Amino acid sequence: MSQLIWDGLFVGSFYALIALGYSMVYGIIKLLNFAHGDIYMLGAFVGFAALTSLGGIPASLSIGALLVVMLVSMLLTGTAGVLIERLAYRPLRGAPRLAVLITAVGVSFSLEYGVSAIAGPNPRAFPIRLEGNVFSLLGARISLPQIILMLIAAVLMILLNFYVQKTSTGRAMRSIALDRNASLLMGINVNSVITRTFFIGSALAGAAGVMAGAYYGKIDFLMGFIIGLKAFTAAVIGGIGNIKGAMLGGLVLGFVEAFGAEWFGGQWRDVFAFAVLILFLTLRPTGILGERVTERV
Amino acid sequence: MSAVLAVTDLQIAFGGVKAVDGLSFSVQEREIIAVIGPNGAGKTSAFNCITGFYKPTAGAVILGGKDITGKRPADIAAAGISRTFQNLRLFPDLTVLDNVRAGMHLYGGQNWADAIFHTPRFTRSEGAYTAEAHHWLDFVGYEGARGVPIRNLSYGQQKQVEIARALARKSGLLLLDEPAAGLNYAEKQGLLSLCRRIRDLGTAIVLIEHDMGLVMKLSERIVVMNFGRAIAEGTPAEVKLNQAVIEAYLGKDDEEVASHGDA
Amino acid sequence: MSENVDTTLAPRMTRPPSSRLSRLFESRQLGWVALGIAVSAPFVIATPYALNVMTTAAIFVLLASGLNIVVGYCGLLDLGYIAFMAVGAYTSGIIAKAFDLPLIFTIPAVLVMTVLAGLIIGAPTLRLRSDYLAIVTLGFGEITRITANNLTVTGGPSGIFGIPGLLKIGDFDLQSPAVFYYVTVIIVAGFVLAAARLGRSRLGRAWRFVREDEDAAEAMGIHTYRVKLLAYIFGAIWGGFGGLLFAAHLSAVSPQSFIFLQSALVLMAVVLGGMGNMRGVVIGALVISLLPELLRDLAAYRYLAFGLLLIVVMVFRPQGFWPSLGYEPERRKPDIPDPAGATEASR
Amino acid sequence: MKLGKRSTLLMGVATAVLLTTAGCSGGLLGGGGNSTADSGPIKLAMVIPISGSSAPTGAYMRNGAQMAVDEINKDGGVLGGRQLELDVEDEACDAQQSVAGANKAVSNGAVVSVGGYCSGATLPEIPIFQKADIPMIIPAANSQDLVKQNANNVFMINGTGKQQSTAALTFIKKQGFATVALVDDNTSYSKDINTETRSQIEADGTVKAVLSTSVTAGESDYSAVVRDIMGANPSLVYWTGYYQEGGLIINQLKNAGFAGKIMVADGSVDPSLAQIAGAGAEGVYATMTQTPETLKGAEDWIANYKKAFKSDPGPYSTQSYDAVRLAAKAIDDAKSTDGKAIIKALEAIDGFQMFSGPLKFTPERTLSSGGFVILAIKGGKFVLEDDLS
Repeated sequence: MSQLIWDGLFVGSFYALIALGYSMVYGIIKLLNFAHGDIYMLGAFVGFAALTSLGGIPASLSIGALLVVMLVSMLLTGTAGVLIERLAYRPLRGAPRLAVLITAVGVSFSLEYGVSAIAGPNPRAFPIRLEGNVFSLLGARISLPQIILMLIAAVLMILLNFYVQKTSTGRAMRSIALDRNASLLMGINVNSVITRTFFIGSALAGAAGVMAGAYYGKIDFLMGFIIGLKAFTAAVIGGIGNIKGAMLGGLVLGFVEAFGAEWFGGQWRDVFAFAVLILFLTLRPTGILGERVTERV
Repeated sequence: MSAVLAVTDLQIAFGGVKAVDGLSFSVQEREIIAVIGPNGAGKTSAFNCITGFYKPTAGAVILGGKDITGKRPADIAAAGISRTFQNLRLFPDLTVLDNVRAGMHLYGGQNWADAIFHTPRFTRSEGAYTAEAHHWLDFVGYEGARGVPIRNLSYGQQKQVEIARALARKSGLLLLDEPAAGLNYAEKQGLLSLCRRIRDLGTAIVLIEHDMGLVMKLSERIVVMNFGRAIAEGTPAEVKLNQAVIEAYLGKDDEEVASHGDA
Repeated sequence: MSENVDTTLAPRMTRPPSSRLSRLFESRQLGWVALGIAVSAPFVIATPYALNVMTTAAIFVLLASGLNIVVGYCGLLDLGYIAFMAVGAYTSGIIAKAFDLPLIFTIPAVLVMTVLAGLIIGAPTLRLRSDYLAIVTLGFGEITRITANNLTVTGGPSGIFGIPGLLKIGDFDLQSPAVFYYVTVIIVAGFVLAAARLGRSRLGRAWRFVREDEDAAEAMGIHTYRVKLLAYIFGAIWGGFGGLLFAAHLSAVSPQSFIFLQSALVLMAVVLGGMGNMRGVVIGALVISLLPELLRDLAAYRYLAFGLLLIVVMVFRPQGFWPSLGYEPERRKPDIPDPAGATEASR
Repeated sequence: MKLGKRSTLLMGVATAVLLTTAGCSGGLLGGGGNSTADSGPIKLAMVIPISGSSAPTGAYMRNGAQMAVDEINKDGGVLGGRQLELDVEDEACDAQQSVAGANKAVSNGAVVSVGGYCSGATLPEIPIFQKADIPMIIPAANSQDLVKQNANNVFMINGTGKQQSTAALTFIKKQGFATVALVDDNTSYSKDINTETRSQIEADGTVKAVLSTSVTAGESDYSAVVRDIMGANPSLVYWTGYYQEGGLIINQLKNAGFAGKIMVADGSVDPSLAQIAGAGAEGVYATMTQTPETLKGAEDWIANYKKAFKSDPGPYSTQSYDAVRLAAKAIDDAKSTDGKAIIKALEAIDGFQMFSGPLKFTPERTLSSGGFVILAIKGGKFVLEDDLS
């Protein structure tokens, strides 16, 4: 039982990191960035490329190397996110949702098969691996790498929360989320805030990608698809557009999924997760923390 | 004369704000009523409550003796209310004729099987749709091209098409939300006579309008709203002299009178 | 919904076509020309491979025309459309194999099951906002595939194989490649025609009204939810028949054929061809399904190219390569005297 | 697209005419047909994954087959001087693409098919080749479903799932593992071995299958199955899926502190398995047919392969090599490129020497002995552990 909870929490923290980007972008420009999961994949491959070009790294340095590579990867995926917004989404601002969504599918495809064309379609083994002791806590087996990764995730989320709550950019983000036109009138540089949002969201996903590579050891060009869907589910569960909701949603989904897999068997895990998504969207589309919004005619 | 529409004690709140707060009025057959009031008085919200786009938190809307409170817009439209929107809500990519045909959806006359097999029924009903669309465009005095998308039309033409679409619904009650906004003098005169001709078809009209000149000339009764409720009701002449109206509506801001009184 | 409807999906062409070429493209005979080409193609090349590729392409056209009803006409983004094909393929395959029936007799069951699938997927989701709908349909698509992969009745991961052919009367076997190709072409042509005709009917207009402005459509008395559900059900039926033909064509059905990629490919056909315009969609489907066969060596790059194309099209030509025209002929029929009263009784 | 009544009628007549001509004569449309010409090169179809996630194996197979083709051609070809030619078509492990590929090969006039890796993609090829009377010598795909088709043109020269399960059980009993957990990746091939092994274990009775479950391929986190395994605490985990997920599961099992042994099936025998699994891969067993590396006396063959393709041979290189040699032998025996004659010749073959030993087909047209051995990972590489003889 406690093993179940722990496993759920661990996977959930990955979902949460990715869900944050989904949620932030959605909150600000009401865009469902379908390609967000692929940014996570891109992050893993950037990390892979960086580590491979560095050559062999002694195991003792692996955590340090991991942090450095993670930073590099965050920078690059953040930039990629900004570029994507610039080239694919910005020209379509104000266009019908259908057009933007289709574009997002196109971006997702381009990323997946672009990486596949460059790095090859085969799964790659990640060059460094976090190894560490396993110890038992309240009946759950917990490994050191898990603790390290969860700590990193927690630090990133706390930093993000601080950024959004305390800085002027964060305030601008929140005000745009409430009313873009009014924010424009208030002299907020909406474009620059959107750019930053994309950078931060993508960087977080990129970090998650490197972490997944280092922990699981295998990366492939389609790894972002399912987890992107799951992250979206997490964002919806928490209340899309709500940053704390995304974190909460990630953990909740990890949890719910772990239990679902336990009850119905591992092969039904995704079915269970999507069923939860559909249930939430139909019964409580605003999620756990979201507010009910009346749409005006 | 019997009441086509009776609104009693209508209320709706967004968050803590009561946009409509106990509005009551009724519309008789073949009557033209204007709802006026300062911006934010709750006129459009009231329209949206009546037509089902908002669910009123309290109150009742009775249409021809039938309670339609809180029903969905399509059902209310079918029950016999037709409306236009404050900011044009046409189908911009579709042709003028198709837009008017939208108003005829409830005529039926064909089903999907007719459409797939092009039965005589289908050909007949399509012919009738088209003829009728032309008829209503003629009726509103629309003179532009009819096979082109709406987005190519001038604003005034679009307003005409929207009214034609609403008329094609052939309901006993027509709600017009600021039909004169953005029209020039000649167009406003056209609107004036159009409204009278619509009334002569046997349709009652409720219009929200800021153009006082138009309102005074056109309407038989005026409902004045402020802060979500009717503060006065009566003939144009009565309303003009009503102290409460002058205070609420005209009193504080003389410019408002000036800018709206020029039609 | 309160956002300004400044749509970029608008057709740019607003006047009747002037050049002879574009007149040809819009002429009513074009469907016949296309059918003629499809019918005569095997006289030019009739290797089993060519027939196989052409049959696959024809089935793909059917799928695209079905998705066009949902996405093109009604504006509902369905990212799990292939699920309907899976339902059709599995239904016909399972029944035909279990009772050793020719596939043609499974048509009623396919109809029932696909309509049910349309209802099950559509009913809870069609009240959602468009972007949620996209994700939820994707989720349903995956659920369908995973379920097919995990159940025994669907044959699990290896699926169903050895499915009987469409029909065999004496020596006349509908399953022989050339005959099957013609059968497919005729069925597909029928469905494409039906979809195009639906698009130009009262229901088709209602779909477009819903796509353009749901509130205004409601105000016209259109039950948007019901109309959307109908679009879904029609799309499902089209997809189901695609599945039936697919099962007949391959004689095998496996979950691998119903991955998200396939849904995305059908969507691309619709988008590239021109959402809402059946002719454009047919061309789009042919391009998407035939091009990779012609460029088999560039397989690694084709999805990348598709993805980039999708972005480029959406940014620069969102109406697709062959959009539906924004105009209609302005014929008036003076012989109908006073239409105002003519249809009064019809309500 | 509005149709007039007259044109509809016209169309109907035209189609009816066309259909009858097509149905009766077949000549009008069957121009392409099988070209079993009496001269020129003889084509061997090879429908294998060239793209997609199984692409690397496809390359190993193509190289192995090409090597045999080159050798035979150098020695004077078949049927007294006719050259062999390999017609490789991509199937990407997808039914639709494999059908297209098979049809293309038939159109190109192939005489024998020597491909087939993914069972799910190979299954729908059978009716196509069968209709064209083309024998299929399947070097890799080995699902029991292929056997169940009972098609007279299907010859499987890889051990079947059943034989692999038998080998697994033999080894399990030999090593004295008392409890076994069976995990597959929900693909056709993998599930086949799982169910087969389980039923053999149950029939045998000495060993206990404490867990038999599936995971979803393509994920990263397999903590659910790891939990199940830890809960069941078997002395051996038998993973019957492919290497991508296999590597992850081995790694996650080891990280969770799993103390038992792990064995994988032939789909996981790939150098990447050890890379993905990390340190935990050491000592992992595998049920596998002989590979050149584990075969005594294959050094020359490996050297030749390396010289020709500048890379090491991989899984199914040898089987593909043997498939081509077998095809050539059958064509020579049949003294014809006629499919039916070649099928007869294949059925009659007895004692043809292959990597897996002397060949004689069972009535089911499978190997009489699977030739499965047990490999183990030592220093990151698969080496022979037990030849089960």
